[in-house]
Amino acid sequence: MNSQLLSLAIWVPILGALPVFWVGSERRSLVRWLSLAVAIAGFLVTIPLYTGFDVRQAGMQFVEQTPWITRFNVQYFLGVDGISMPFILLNSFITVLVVLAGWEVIEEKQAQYMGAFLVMSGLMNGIFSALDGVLFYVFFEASLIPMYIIIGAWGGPNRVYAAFKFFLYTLLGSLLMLVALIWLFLESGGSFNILEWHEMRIGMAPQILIFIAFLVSFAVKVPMWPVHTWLPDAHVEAPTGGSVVLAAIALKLGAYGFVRFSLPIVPDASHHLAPFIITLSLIAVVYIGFVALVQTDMKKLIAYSSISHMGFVTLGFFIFNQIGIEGALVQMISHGFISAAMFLCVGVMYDRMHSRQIADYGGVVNTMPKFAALFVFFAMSNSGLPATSGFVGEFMVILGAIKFNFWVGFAAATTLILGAAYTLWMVKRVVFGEVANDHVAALKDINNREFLVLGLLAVSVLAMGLYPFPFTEVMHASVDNLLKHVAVSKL
Amino acid sequence: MLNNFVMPDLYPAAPEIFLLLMSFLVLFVDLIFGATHRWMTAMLTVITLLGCAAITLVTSDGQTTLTFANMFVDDLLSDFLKLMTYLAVIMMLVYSRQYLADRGLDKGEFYLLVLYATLGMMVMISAANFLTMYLGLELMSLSLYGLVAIDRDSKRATEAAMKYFTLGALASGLLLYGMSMIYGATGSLEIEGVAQALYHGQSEKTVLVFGLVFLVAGIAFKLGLVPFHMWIPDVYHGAPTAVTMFIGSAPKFAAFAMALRLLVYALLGLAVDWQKMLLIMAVLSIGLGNLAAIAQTNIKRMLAYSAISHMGYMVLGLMSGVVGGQIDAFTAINAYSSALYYTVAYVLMSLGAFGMVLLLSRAGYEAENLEDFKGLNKRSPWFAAMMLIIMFSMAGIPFFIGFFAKFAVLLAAIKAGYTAVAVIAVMFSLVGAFFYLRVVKLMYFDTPVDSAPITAGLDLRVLLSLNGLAVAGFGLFPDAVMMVCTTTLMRSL
Amino acid sequence: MLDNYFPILVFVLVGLAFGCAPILLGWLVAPNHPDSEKLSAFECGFAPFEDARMKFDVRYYLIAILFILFDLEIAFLFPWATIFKEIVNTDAVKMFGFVEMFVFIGILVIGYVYAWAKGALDWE
Amino acid sequence: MISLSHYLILAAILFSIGMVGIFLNRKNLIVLLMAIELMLLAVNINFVAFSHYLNDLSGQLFVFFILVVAAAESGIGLAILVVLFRNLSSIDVEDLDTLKG
Amino acid sequence: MEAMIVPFLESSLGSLWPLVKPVWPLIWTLAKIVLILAPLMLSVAYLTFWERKVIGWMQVRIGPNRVGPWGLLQPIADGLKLFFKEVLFPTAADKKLFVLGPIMAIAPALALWAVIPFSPGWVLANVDAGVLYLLAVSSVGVYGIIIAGWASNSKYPFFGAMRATAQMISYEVSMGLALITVLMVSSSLNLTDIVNAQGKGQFAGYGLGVLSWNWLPLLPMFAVYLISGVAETNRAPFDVVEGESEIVAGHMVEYSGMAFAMFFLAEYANMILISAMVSIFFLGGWLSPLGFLPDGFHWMAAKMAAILFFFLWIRATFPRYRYDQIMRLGWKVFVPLTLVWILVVGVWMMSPLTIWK
Repeated sequence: MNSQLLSLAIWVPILGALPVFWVGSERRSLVRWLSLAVAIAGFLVTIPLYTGFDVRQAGMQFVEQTPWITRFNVQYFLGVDGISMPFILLNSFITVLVVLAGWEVIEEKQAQYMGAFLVMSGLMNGIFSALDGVLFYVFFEASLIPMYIIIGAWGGPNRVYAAFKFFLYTLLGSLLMLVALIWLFLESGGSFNILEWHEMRIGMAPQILIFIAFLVSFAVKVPMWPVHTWLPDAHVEAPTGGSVVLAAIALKLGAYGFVRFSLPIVPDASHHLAPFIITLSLIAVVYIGFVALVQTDMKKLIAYSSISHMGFVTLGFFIFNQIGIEGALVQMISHGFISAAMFLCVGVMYDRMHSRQIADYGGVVNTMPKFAALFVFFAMSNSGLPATSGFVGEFMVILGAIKFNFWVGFAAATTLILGAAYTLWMVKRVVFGEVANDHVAALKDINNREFLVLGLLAVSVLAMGLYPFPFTEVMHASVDNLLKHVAVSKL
Repeated sequence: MLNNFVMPDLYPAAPEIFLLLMSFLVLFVDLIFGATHRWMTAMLTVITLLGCAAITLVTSDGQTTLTFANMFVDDLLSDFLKLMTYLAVIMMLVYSRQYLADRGLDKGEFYLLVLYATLGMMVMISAANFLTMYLGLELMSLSLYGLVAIDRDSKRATEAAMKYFTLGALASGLLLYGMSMIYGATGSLEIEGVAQALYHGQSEKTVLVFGLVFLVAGIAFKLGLVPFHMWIPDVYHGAPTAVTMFIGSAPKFAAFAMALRLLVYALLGLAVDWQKMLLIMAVLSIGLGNLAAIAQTNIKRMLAYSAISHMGYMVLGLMSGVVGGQIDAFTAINAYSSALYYTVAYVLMSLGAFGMVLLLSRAGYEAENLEDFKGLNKRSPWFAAMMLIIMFSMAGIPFFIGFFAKFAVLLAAIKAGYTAVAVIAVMFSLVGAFFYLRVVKLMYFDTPVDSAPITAGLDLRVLLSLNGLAVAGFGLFPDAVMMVCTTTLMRSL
Repeated sequence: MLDNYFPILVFVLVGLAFGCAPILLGWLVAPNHPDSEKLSAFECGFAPFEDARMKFDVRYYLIAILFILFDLEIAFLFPWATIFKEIVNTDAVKMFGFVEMFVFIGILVIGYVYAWAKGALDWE
Repeated sequence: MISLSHYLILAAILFSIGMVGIFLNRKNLIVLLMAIELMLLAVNINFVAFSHYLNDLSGQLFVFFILVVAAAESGIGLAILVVLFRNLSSIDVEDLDTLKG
Repeated sequence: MEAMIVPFLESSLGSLWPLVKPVWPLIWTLAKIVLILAPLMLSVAYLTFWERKVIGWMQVRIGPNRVGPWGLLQPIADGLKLFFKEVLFPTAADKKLFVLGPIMAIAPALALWAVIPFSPGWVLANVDAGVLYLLAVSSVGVYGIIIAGWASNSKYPFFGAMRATAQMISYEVSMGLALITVLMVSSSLNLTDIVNAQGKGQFAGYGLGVLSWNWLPLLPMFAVYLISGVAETNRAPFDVVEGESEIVAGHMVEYSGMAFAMFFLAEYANMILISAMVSIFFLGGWLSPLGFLPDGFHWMAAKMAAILFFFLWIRATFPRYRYDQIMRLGWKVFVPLTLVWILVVGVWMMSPLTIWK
C-alpha cells in the first residue's frame, strides 16, 4: 500500500514555510495567520495516520518507497509503526502550539521564525518516518540548521555560544553515525534499508563499534549524562518556541534512534552494554535530579529535569521488557507535552518580566490566577502525580526496572521524590507566597491565546494520564516485535 | 619516415580549435572596440564558451577517440569535465562583470587570459600524453599567474602573483622531473604506453617510484594539498576576488583530470605506492585546512583553507579506488566517480561563496572580511539564505550537495578499508563546521556594520540565486549528477 | 660524432685564454699608479651621488620578453626549415607540413600584431 | 665512458640545487627565477639522457617544449617581477610579507 | 695534411713519439687554431687601419700615414700604445665582473671561427649543427657587454650596456628569421653544405653561379641579414651603444689599456665574422661567381673584403640612427618582412616554379 500521508506530513510544513518566508516580516498578521494555517494543515494531515493505523500490525504502515539516489541504492523510504507514529502526531501538534506561542512575542523577523519552525517540524516528521539510513541521517542533520538559527537569532544574551554548542555537539555524534551507516551499507551488500539491517547478521566486535557510534550520536541528542551539557545552555538561551521544540521533540529523536537503530540492529551489543547504559541513565536520573534542585534559573531547572526524565527513557529501553519499553515510549510522549507546557509557562512569565530567575518571582498566583493554576498543574504532572501522563510513563518504567533488577528500580524510583522536590519547590517559590516585587505586582494574567495553548496541553496531559490506552494500544504490536528482534542474537 | 605520417583527426579537438580561433577574434575586437565597448569583449568571451559547449555537446559520441599521434584524447570524461569547465568560467565571468568594471580591471587582457587559461584546462583534461598534459598545465598556469597580477597597482595582488608563480613553477618542475623519471623507466610518454609498460612489468621499480614521488608532489601542488598548499591562502587572499573565484573553480576540474589521468590512467600499476602518499596528504589537508580556517578573519583566506580541506576530501575518494593492490572495476569507478562528484560539488559551492563576496563588494570597497557579512540577514534575507545554503553545504550538512559529496567520498574510503581515515575525516569536518557556522552566525545573529544597500547588478543576483538553489536542488535530488559522474567514468576508464 | 666537437672546445678555451692573457700582461707590463680621481666613475665633473645601478626603462624588459618569444619561435622553425625540402618532396605531408608551420607562425603573428597595436613595440 | 647514471646524477644535483635555491634563497627574486630555470634544465638533461639511451626521440621532443615553456615562464616571471618592483620598490624575498595568516 | 705530418714526426721524434701521441690531437688542433687566429688578428689590426684609410679617402683626406711606409705600422703602434697603458679598476666597480666583461666579449668572437669553413675542407670543425653553434655562441657576446656595463657601476656604461643588449637581441631575432629562409632552401645546418647547396641550380648550370647564390632569390633576406649584422656589431650607423657624442663610449667608458683593447678587438673580429657569415649564407662562400673560374679561398676572401668595405662605407656615409628608430627598424620592419618572406619562400618551394629541387 503506497500512501502519500507521510510525505504530506513532511512536506506540507516545509513547503508551507516557503510562502511564509516569501511574505516577509513586514506583513506581520498575514505571516502569523499563514503560519498557523500551515501548522494546522500539517497537523491535520497527520491525523489519518492515527485513525487509519492498524493496531494489530507490527510492521511498517503507510509505506512509501521510491528510489532516491540510485547510485548508492538510497531510497525515499518512509513508513511508521506503532513506535514512531505517535511522535509524528506529537510533533505536528506541538508545532501548532509553537506558532501560537510566538504570535506576539516575536517581534523581529517573525516570518523567518515561523518558517524555521515549520521547516523544523517537517524535518522531524521525516526523521520519525524515515526507513532508509541515509534518509534518516539527512533529516536528522538537516534539522540542526533551523534549530541553530532559532537559538542563535532569537535567543538570549548568550545565544551564540549556545547555538554553536548545540550544533557542534549534535554534529559530533551524528558524524560517527554516518560512518556506521556506511559500514552497514557495505556490510549488507549495498542497502540502506533499515528493515533489512534489522535482519542482518553482524559479528560481535563490529556490533560493539556500531553500537558505540550510534550511542555517541543518540546519547548527545537525548542527552545522556555526561554529554548533556549542551542542553541547559541551549534551553536557557533559546526562545520559548525553541525550548519547546527542543524539549518536546528533538530530545525524542535520540531516544527514538535507540529503538530504531541500536536495539534491533545490534541487539547483542545492546545486551552486552546495557549495564553501562543503565548506569548512565541512573546517573542522569539521580544526579541530574540533584543538579536540578540547585538551579536558580527556571529554564535551566526544567532543562535538567528533562535530562533526568530522558534518563528514564533510556533506562526503559535497556531493561528489555515490554513494560519498560512501552513505559519509556509513553514517558517520551508525556514528556513531550509536559516539558512543552513547562517551557511555555516560563515563556509566559519571561515575556512579561524578561527574567527567568526564580528569585525575581514570588506570589505570581496573586496577579495571574489562571496562569498559576495551569502552571501548578503542569508542575504536578512533571513530578509524576497520578492521573497525569507523567505518572503513567514513570510508573511503567519503574515497574519494568524492578522486574529487571530491584535496585535499579529502586534508584529509578527516587526520581519521584526528586522530581517532586525540585519542581514543586520552584513552583512554591515562584507562584506562592507574598508578591515579591512591583514587577510581579504589575503582571497581567494570560490572554486567550496563551490560555488556549496551555489549555490544550493540559487537556492532553490529563487525557493521557487518565486513559493512556489509545497510546499504548498502537505501540503494543510494534514493541512486541521489537522485543522479539532484540531477543534473537545476530551473531 | 615522413611517409608514415597520418594527418591527425582534428574533429576530437574541435572545441579547443574553436576556442583558439575565437580568442583571436576576441583579441582583435577588443583591440578595435575595447576602449569604448568593453562589453563586446565580455560578450564575445561568453559566446565563445557557449560555442565551445555546443561543439563539445554535438561532437560528444561517448567513444574514446585518440588523435594527434595519441597525444590527445576525447572521451566522455573529457567532454563532461570540459562542459563543467565552461559552465564554471561563464559563471565566473557573469559574477565578476560588475566587480571588474568598478575597479577598472575589465581589460581586454582579462578576458583573453581567461580564455587561454580555459584552453589550457581543456588541453589538460584531454591530455593522453605527458607532453600535452604539461603544455596544458603550463598554458593554464601561466595565464593564471598573469590574471592574479592583473591589478598592477595592488601590492597584495602582485605579491600573490609572485608567490603563485614561484611555487607554481616549482610544482611544474617537480612534475616534470617525475615525468622524466617515469619516461626513463617505461620508455614512453604516452599515458597508455606507461600503463602498458607497467602492466607488462618490464620497468625498473626504483626509478618508477622515485619518479612517482615527484609526480605526486607536483599534482599535490596543483591541487593544493598539504604540505604543498602554501600558495593557496596567499593567492586566494591577494588576488582580485574575481580572479580568486576563477582559480578556486574551473582549474579544480583540470587538476582532477590531471590527477586522474596521471595516477589512474597511467600509473594504476603503482596504485599501492601513490595511495599511501595521497592518504597522508589527504589527512593532513583535511586537518590543517579545517584548523587553519578557524583562525582567519578574511573570508577569502578562510575559503582558501577550506579549499585545501575540500581537496583533501576529494583525494580521499581518489585514493580509494584500489584495494590492497587489487584492481576491481566496480570499486574503482565507485571511488573515482565519488571524487569527480566531489569536485563538481565543490566548484559549485566555491563559485557561490565567492559570488557572495562579489555581491557585497562595490566600487571602492572590498567585502572580503568576515565582518562584512555581519547582519546580512537584515540587509538581504534572500542572499543571506543563499550564503547559508552554501556554507552548510560546504560544512557537509544535508540537504545540500556538499553532504552527498562527502557521503560519496566517505563511502568510497570506507569501502576501501580506510575506516579510521574516514573517522578522522568526519571529525575534522566537525572542526570545519565551526567556521562555516561562524559565517552563518555573522549573517543571522549579528547586527550589520555595513548598512549600505547591495548594489550588485541583476545578472549577478539572478545567477547567485540560481547557484544557491542549485546547491540545494542538487542536494535534494543528487542522483542525476552522481549518475552522470559514474556513467562518465564507466565509459571512459 | 662527439670528436667533431673537440676542436670547438679547444677553441673556446683558447678564446678565453686569449681574453685573459692580454689583460694579465697589460696589468703586469703597464704602469700602475692609481689615485682616487682616476678611479672614480666617469661623470660630467661631478662626484657621482647615487648608485649607478638605478631603475631603468621597463621597455628593456619588454624587449627581453619579446626576444625570448621570437627566439623560441626561431628554435621551432629551425628543424622545420631544415627538413622543409624533404617535406615538399613527400606527398604524404606536403600540404600539412606547409600549412601546419604557417598556422604556428600565424598564431605568433597575431600575438605580434596585438603587441604592436598595444604599443609594446614603440620605443617613444 | 659516461653512462646514463652519470647524467641522471648530474641532473639530480642540478635539480636539488634549483630546489634548494628556491627554498633557501631569502635575498633576491631574480635568483629564484634562475633557480627555477635550473630545475627545468636538470629535467631537460634527464629527458635527453633517457631519450638517448632508450633510442626514442620523443624525450628530446619534450625538451623542446620544456624550453619554450621555460622561456614563457621566465617571461611571465619577469613581468610579474617588474610589476612587483613598481609596487614594492624591492625585489627582496623578505619583503614579500603583506599576505599572512 | 695531417697524414703527411704525423709520419714525419714519428720518424723525427723517435722514442719521444709515444709521449706525444696521446696529446697529439690537441697539439694538432692548437696548430690549426693558431693558423686561424694569427691571420685573423692581423686582419683585425689592418681592418682598423683600412677603416681609417677608407674613411679618410671618402672624406678627401689621407688618413694615417706617418708610422712606417704609408702609415702601415700604425696598427702596431696603436696596439703597443694600448699595451703599455695603465689598466684602471674603478673603485665602485665589481672587480671580478669588471675583468670578466672583456673576456666574455672576445672569447665568443674568436670561438665562433671554429665552424667557419674557408674553402672545402678548410674548417676546424665541420659539425652538422654549425648554424646552431653560430647562433648560440654569438649570443654569448651580449654577456660581455652587459657584464662590463654592470660591473663598471657608472651611469654611462650602464646605459650603454642596456642599449647594446636591447639592440643586439632585437636584431638577433631578424637575423635568426632571415636565416630560416636560408635553411629552407639549403636543408642543412652544416655550413659547408649550405655553401655547396648554392653551387647548384639553373644558373649555375649555365655557368652563372653568381645568380644561383642565395642573395638573389632571397634578396630581401640578404639585405635584412646584412643590415642586422651591422646593428649586431653595434657599428655605425647603429652605434648608439658607444655613440661618442651621446654616452661617450657606452659600456667601455671605464675601461683602459688592454681591457679596452679587448672590446675593440672583439668588435672588429665580429665584423669580420659577420662578413664571413654573409658570404657563406648568401654569397656562395668560396664558390666562384662564373663557371669557368676555379672555386677557392680567394673568393671567400674577396667576398669578405667586399662586405667589410660595405661596413666601412656606410659608416662614412650615414648619420647615426636615433635609438627609437633602430628599434623600430628591427621590430616593425625586419620582423614582418622576414616573416612574410618565409611565407613567400615556402609557397615558392611548394609551387611548381621552385628552383630548389
